[in-house]
Amino acid sequence: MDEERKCGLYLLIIGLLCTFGIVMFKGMICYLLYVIAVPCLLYGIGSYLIPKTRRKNAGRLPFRGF
Amino acid sequence: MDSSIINVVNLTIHAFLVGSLLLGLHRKIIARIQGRPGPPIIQYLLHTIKFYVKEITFPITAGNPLYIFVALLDVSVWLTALIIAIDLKSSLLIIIGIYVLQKIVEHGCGLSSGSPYGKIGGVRSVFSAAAEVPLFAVVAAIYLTTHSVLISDILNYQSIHGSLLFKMPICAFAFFILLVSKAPNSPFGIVKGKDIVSGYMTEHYGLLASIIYIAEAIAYFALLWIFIAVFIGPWVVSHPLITLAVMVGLTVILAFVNGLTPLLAPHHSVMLQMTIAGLVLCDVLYRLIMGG
Amino acid sequence: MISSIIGQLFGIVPFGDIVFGFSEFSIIGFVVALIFTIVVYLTKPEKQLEAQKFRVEDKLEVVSLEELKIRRMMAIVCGIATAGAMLTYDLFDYALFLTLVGIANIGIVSAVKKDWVLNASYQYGLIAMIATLPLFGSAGMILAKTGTLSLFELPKIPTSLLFEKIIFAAGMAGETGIAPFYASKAEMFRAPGSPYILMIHLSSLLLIVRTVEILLTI
Amino acid sequence: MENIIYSLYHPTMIIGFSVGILSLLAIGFQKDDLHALILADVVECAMLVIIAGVGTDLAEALILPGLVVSLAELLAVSEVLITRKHIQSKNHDSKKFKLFEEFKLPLHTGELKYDIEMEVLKTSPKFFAIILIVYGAILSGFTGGAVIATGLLFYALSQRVLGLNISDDVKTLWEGMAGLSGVAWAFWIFGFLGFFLFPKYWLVCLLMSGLGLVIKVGSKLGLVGYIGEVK
Repeated sequence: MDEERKCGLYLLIIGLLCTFGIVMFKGMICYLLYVIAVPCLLYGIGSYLIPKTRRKNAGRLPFRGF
Repeated sequence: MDSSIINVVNLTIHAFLVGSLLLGLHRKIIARIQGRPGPPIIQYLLHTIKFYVKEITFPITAGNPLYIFVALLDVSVWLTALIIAIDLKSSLLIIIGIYVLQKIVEHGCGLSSGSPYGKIGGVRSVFSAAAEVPLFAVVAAIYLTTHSVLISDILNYQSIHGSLLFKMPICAFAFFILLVSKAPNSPFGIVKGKDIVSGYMTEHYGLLASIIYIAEAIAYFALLWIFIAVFIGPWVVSHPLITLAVMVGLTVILAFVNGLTPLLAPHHSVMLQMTIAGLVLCDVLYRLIMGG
Repeated sequence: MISSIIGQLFGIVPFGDIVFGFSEFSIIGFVVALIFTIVVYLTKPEKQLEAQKFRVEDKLEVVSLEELKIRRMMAIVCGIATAGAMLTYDLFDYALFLTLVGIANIGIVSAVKKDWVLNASYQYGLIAMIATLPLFGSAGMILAKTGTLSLFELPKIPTSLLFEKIIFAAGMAGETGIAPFYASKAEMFRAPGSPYILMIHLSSLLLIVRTVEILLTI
Repeated sequence: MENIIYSLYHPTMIIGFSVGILSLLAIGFQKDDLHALILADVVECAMLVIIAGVGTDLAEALILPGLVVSLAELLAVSEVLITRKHIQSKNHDSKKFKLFEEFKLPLHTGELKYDIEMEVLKTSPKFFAIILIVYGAILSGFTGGAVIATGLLFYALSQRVLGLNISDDVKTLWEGMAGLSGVAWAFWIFGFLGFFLFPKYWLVCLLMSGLGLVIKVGSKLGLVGYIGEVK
């Protein structure tokens, strides 16, 4: 598993836990969990939709001489 | 589960769609001003969806997990703004805090990638923060007039005394400058100027760029809503269709302003914003001395 | 009175003299500062690509381990001080936290072995030292005028504190290095090591917002 | 009692702020880094003055944290200054100047930089030293001892800068005086005790303790100048 998907997995777990929390709790804490859950789920789901990188030198910035 | 959360989910999707379409409209109008046909209005939405399924790799120069975290923070920040402003109608001061966090996101995005262009974008975002944050002296003037900074209280005040736009034109102008700064292609947009490729977003591509696009659509909607609610009045925000119409009108104005002005040099931009902030401060002092 | 500015007040935690209060505003600030502190602790510093004079290639700059450790510690101190400043409801305490953040900001960049960065942090340090006079001075004058420093008691006292407020704002501007004093701090942001530099920026911006809240309250 | 505190409040404020503003002016004129740092510390002292103007127990409790914070800031900034100077000195390999370098004689440095053959360099240290010692003897007591020691130090240091050794006669005399200082110490103690035991003879006791103290302090402090000579 490459690093992008590993991060995605962690964030997906956090996002799902927060979603679970939103269902369980009531009041202010729901808003807080919602704010955390949405971006985590966005990245977590997205990281499994994106294709594997086809670059030769992954991670190298396309800059002069580097 | 709280039923209010369902409202918030509705609101988020609404904000994202409306914000994306307005940004598309903004781009279209600028293209027409420049004599081009321009992309379709849904282009911004298409961009967001297209980038969402594009590959990413972490640059080896990047500082992880800050590199991902700032992009996600951008979404969190503007979701918080939506909840605080539109759903809870709470303190305007928290909105300032959120706007300040937006600056942190720009700075962090730029610096965490290690790219020289991103670094310049990040440093410029620090510059512009120094000038844009004083613009929030507006809040002090509002407090002196309405004796509260809670958005619900401000709406109540306006329903009794009429809209604040005519009572404090200087403050409305200063807040409008904030809107101009946040809109794309703006004269104050030194952070994302084309002279530094894409500024802070240079190294955030693919999925991360898509997430930032989502956040910006929500941000555009939230800022327009706050401007309308604080300065125009409760009768506009009470009905979604009227709100939408006023937002379209504001977008047209913003597009004309941004389409007809060149990008300022960083120090000119900062100086101009500081001058306007100075005007607001004079206004605040005047209100203080005259006893609000 | 207070709740018209900071939203709902949830509770007060008195530690003897030092009173911590939890409101909508302070909780958001506290959580943000804490989350950033954790992220800064986890993040490794980025490697910067620097353009060079008279050369075609870019130079890759790597932060060494010993430089990293002390800076990370100072960044964490800065984060904790910021979180504390968000919660405290005592004016003098707040001023102390402000100064602590200033010291931590100097500490974050002082380990960088670059001439211009050190020069900028030295200039900033001078401004921060000078700014303690208006900051603590106005706190002292408010104490002399009203007899209390508690932010819950101050709004109830019907005395005009305009002069003290202006001095306090000037002290805050110097300590956090915003617009008029900005020239002293700008070069600090070019130092390598983004998470720590981010902490400088975050702490000063959060403190500005908190100061606005305090000045509106009292 | 309270009236005093009330009446002192406004003068204290004025003094605090004027000290602050004056040192800011001074920083404006003074471009040297170290001087700017010291003057900034003066501003912090003015801050303490203003807090002290409150004049209650709480003010005392506030001064201590204020002092600690300002000291921490001073330490941090001076550390930054030191690191910067260190880096600069590594970069430029700048020339270091020693004290009185331009007055050094060729027999000391080995090269004749300035053509100096001044009578006054040899005679004036002795003259100054004698004047200081005589004046110190007249003053007597602790202050007199310090003045004598200054004279001796001045003599020893200037001899060393000139590259000359102190003559053996003077050294012997010096050691004798240092030996005497133990006796002088006893004189001082007895004179001090005599104050309480025989109040009638106070003048004798005063002279005795003054004389004892002047010899003790003068000889002991003067020994500092002698350190470099010991092989």
